[in-house]
Amino acid sequence: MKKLINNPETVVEEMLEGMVRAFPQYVRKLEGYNVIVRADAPVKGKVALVSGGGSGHEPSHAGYVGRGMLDAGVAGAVFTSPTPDQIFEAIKAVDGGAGVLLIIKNYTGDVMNFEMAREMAQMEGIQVASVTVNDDVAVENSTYTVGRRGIAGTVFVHKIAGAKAQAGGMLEEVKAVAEKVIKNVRSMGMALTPCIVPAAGKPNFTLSEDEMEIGMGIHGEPGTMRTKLMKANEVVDHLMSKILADLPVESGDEVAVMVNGLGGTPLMELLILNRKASQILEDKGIKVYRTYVGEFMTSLEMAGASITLLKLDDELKSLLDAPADTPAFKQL
Amino acid sequence: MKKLINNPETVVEEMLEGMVRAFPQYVRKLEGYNVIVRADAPVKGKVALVSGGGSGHEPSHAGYVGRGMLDAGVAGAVFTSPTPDQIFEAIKAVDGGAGVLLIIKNYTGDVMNFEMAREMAQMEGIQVASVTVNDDVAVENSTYTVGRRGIAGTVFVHKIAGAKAQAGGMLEEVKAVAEKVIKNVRSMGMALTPCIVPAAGKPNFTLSEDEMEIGMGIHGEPGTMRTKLMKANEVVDHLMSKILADLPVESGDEVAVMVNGLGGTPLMELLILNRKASQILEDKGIKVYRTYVGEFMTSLEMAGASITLLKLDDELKSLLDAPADTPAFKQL
Amino acid sequence: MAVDSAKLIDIIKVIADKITENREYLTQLDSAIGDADHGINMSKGFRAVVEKISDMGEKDCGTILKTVGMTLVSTVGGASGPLYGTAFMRAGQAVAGKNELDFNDLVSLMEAALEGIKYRGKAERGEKTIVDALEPAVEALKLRREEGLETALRDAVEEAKKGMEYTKDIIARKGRASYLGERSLGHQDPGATSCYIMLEAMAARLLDGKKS
Amino acid sequence: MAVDSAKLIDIIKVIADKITENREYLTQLDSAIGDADHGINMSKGFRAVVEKISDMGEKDCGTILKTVGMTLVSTVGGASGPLYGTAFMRAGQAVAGKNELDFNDLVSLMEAALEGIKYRGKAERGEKTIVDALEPAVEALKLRREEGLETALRDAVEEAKKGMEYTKDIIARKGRASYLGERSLGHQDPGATSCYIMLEAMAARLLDGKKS
Ligand SMILES: Nc1ncnc2c1ncn2[C@@H]1O[C@H](COP(=O)(O)OP(=O)(O)O)[C@@H](O)[C@H]1O
Ligand SMILES: Nc1ncnc2c1ncn2[C@@H]1O[C@H](COP(=O)(O)OP(=O)(O)O)[C@@H](O)[C@H]1O
Ligand SMILES: [Mg+2]
Ligand SMILES: [Mg+2]
Ligand SMILES: [Mg+2]
Ligand SMILES: [Mg+2]
Repeated sequence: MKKLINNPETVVEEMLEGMVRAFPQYVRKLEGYNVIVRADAPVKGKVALVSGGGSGHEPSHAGYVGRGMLDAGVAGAVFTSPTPDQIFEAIKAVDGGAGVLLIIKNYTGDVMNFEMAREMAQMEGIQVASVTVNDDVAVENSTYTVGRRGIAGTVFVHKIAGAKAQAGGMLEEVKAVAEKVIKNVRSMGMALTPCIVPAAGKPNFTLSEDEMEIGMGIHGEPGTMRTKLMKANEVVDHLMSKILADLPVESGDEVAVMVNGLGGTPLMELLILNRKASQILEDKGIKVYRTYVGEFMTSLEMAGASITLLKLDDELKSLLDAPADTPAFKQL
Repeated sequence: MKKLINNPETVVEEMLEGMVRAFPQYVRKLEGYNVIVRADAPVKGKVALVSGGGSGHEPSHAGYVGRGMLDAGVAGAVFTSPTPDQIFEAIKAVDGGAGVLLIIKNYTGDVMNFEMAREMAQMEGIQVASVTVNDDVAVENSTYTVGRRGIAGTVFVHKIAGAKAQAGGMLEEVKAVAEKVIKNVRSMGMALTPCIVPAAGKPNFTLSEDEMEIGMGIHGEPGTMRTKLMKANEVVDHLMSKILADLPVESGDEVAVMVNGLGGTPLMELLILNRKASQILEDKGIKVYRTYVGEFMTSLEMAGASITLLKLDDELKSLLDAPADTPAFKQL
Repeated sequence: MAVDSAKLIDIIKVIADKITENREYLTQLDSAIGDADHGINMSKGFRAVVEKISDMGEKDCGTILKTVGMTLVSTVGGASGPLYGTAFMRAGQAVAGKNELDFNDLVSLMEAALEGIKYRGKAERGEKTIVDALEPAVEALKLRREEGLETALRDAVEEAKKGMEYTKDIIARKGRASYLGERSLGHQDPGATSCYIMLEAMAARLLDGKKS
Repeated sequence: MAVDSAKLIDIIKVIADKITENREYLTQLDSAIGDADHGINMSKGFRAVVEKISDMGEKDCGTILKTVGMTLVSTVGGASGPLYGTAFMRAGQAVAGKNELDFNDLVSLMEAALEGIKYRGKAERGEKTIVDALEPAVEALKLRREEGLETALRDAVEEAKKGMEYTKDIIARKGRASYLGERSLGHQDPGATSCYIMLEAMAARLLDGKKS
């Protein structure tokens, strides 16, 4: 295991300390908890946004704490949902009296832990709502299953709901726009290599030199198929066709695109993926309103990428355009 | 070779197309050249900044083209300096009548190609100045050698000289402040893994599972030593001691810190490195004015990192603080 | 049967020991259809539980069980933390204030635990989860209530075991394993397994000294 | 000797062939002490050169050489592009307007090429670069000028070879290899090697038909 770490047991704490030391103008840490909140939290009168999940997805989630996005990011152990007490502390620390929206990714553990935290907060009289992101079209959505996973599309929920809250939206309004994003966002990912959870010390699965996994989840959950290596254009074709089959967009519609690296893939390759994604959309007459290319929701050092499309309307466009100022996501 | 590409011969062109498709509000490409310029180039009356080098260092250099930083980024083949004709086209396209500053990293090839381009531009009556960045303390600087290499510290030159030009500085002033940055910036890097140049198809060197290379250059040039894997804190200790031995900073001084990932190292690890770097500075009474953690000057998918310190004075602080709006570097 | 606070603490410690013994086994089961952390998470949680309750001998049984639940909730994480945490907290509520538990209390607290897990996880039997081991056990306990502690308890453990083994034959519909669809077939569910291990440990301690 | 434009183009094509033949060899030398691209860059450049000059038979020799230089500059990149590019451009300037070159022109253009490389690269002899092959060759050419083309040229090639081999024994002070310091010892310089290869190809074509 080749990692720049000191001790697998303390990676999360040390990472959070490194973050607070890097960005004290943006964030602080709640003493005794793996919770990062806005330096100026709680912001009186503003709806507060709390997101979180397992660690290993950096810059998610604490990297999005700041003006125009999140009020708190809760960091669980690597790839493990944070516990309710941590989430509860986050809620208490950021509630500015206007209520708190929890942004949950659709994993059984995350859903249950956030739900318990919500119950705890409500017992203390804090107004709490929640939304669950499920953008990963790799997983079949049927009444028999727990539904799709939440992956990189979550970042658009942070951005847009964050802008709404920053603009003074009420809890119900912020929740409504978050749900609108969830309804209109779809993602799918793939991986060239596995990653190593520090505490495990070895990869959870293997891929040979000529194999890739399509539909990979962000914790190394299996995808929809394992295939021979494909060219970048074929990969994009495949991901985009699954996404476009599920998202009702047609010629004349406008979308935001996110090409997200999983940690080990260089920007050069992400840009090559974006070229093809953008060509496909152009051919279909779908207008790209904004594009984000970089690392937004990672899986440690996994090599691979995901593509996210968000169908826009005027409300979503103006909220997407709003400024944001956080350690990992800035928009002027 | 596991890469999300289509054809090793066309990676640079496809990447640049992907970039222009992603960020048309920021940049455009010069038809027929691998040159990215500001969408609104030339900016009349502003000193223009041109940087560039081999590709494979993304987001360097084209990612820094935009308001408050560069006017053009010239992209050579992977790890190969661009040719003078490309640089010359860039100069012509961005000159707004106030002259052009070339920002060169100190490699023989880069220096000569930029110099020839400068001669060509001067023959056409364009006012051109240049600075050469040599921040890499891994390489001995002596009268017998070509001097130190230019690595991640270059990004601070882009930022600060870019801010000076944006603020209306004259060519001589912009050059002077760029030289002040160069005088006060030091970097050093290390690698856990090699990287693969697409056209080569195999790594240029190997490191075994328990080895790392300290002092690595950004093209896989050898470092100062190959050692057994060290813990993150030991790595930082080593890099910082070399940097601090060369940079005249003392208690009470202020610095900017950049912890730069080489492409394959996840943000979690970079933050863990920053924790230690920040602790060391704190122990010495050196104040961290601003910190940047992320991927700024990469080596394809190489796992590893570099640390850069820039000693600040009031002028550098105010220019560092100035807003910037580019695809890869935004500051509000 | 009469379980006072000291004995309850004792039983919980035995459960903790068994979970720790099976740390690798549970993790290995989870690596086949999940994310390879069930044993790690559970043993971390029970280590914290043992520390928390060791000197709670003066407290009532309800408080002890609630403390177990809250500790699991705040240390285990993932899916099993809230599930087992809720189970123990509900169990504690069911016997709130009692300094001694009899057989009827055992049945009520087990019923409450099951309800807690089903409330929290929204799973039904047959979805390849903890419920597949726990529900048949609780049903057996109720069904055999008339036949006395020993028979009822042995039968409950037997049913839990059958339920656990049955998880091999079904497709996961809840939790992380559900992403695998058909590919989850043939693998035994880690959560059902940890549940069986806990029930068996409890029964063994309760029936200590009784002929088996 | 009398080299007209057609013959000059012919000589350059022979040089291009030799560089292409040695693509792997030059790259391999560069991988030991550089970045493993010298043969790749040079052959890419000469492929472009051949395309550019093939139908320049009507142009004067100076123009042809300048075109070679400009083409190398704009296709090779790295260090060798500007170096060899400048060399050919300067050589072209030295014989500007001439439709035929004699031995004296050859000496002048070689001198100009050497000056161009030294101006551009600021290297002196003994720093493990192209200069270590080129400078002794040019000196031999001048020294033996009185003895006629054949002797002078053979001697020049001989001196270039010695200079190239000498680069094994010295530490690099210029270019990428200089980062290696002591570790550059024992390795032959790729640029000195490509220079020798080019000189040898030129001499062979010029002396074609002469007994060796
Ligand atoms: N909705 C649910 N109801 C009951 N049990 C569940 C549910 N979802 C998951 N489980 C149980 O949780 C176990 C996995 O626990 P664990 O590995 O600790 O959590 P995670 O999946 O978050 O890593 C599964 O084997 C299953 O028995
Ligand atoms: N300053 C210099 N003067 C003369 N020749 C040089 C100089 N620097 C480098 N070279 C030559 O260039 C060769 C390397 O060329 P090449 O590999 O194409 O460029 P790069 O080092 O940019 O990859 C070296 O072997 C050396 O002979
Ligand atoms: Mg888990
Ligand atoms: Mg090179
Ligand atoms: Mg698990
Ligand atoms: Mg080279």
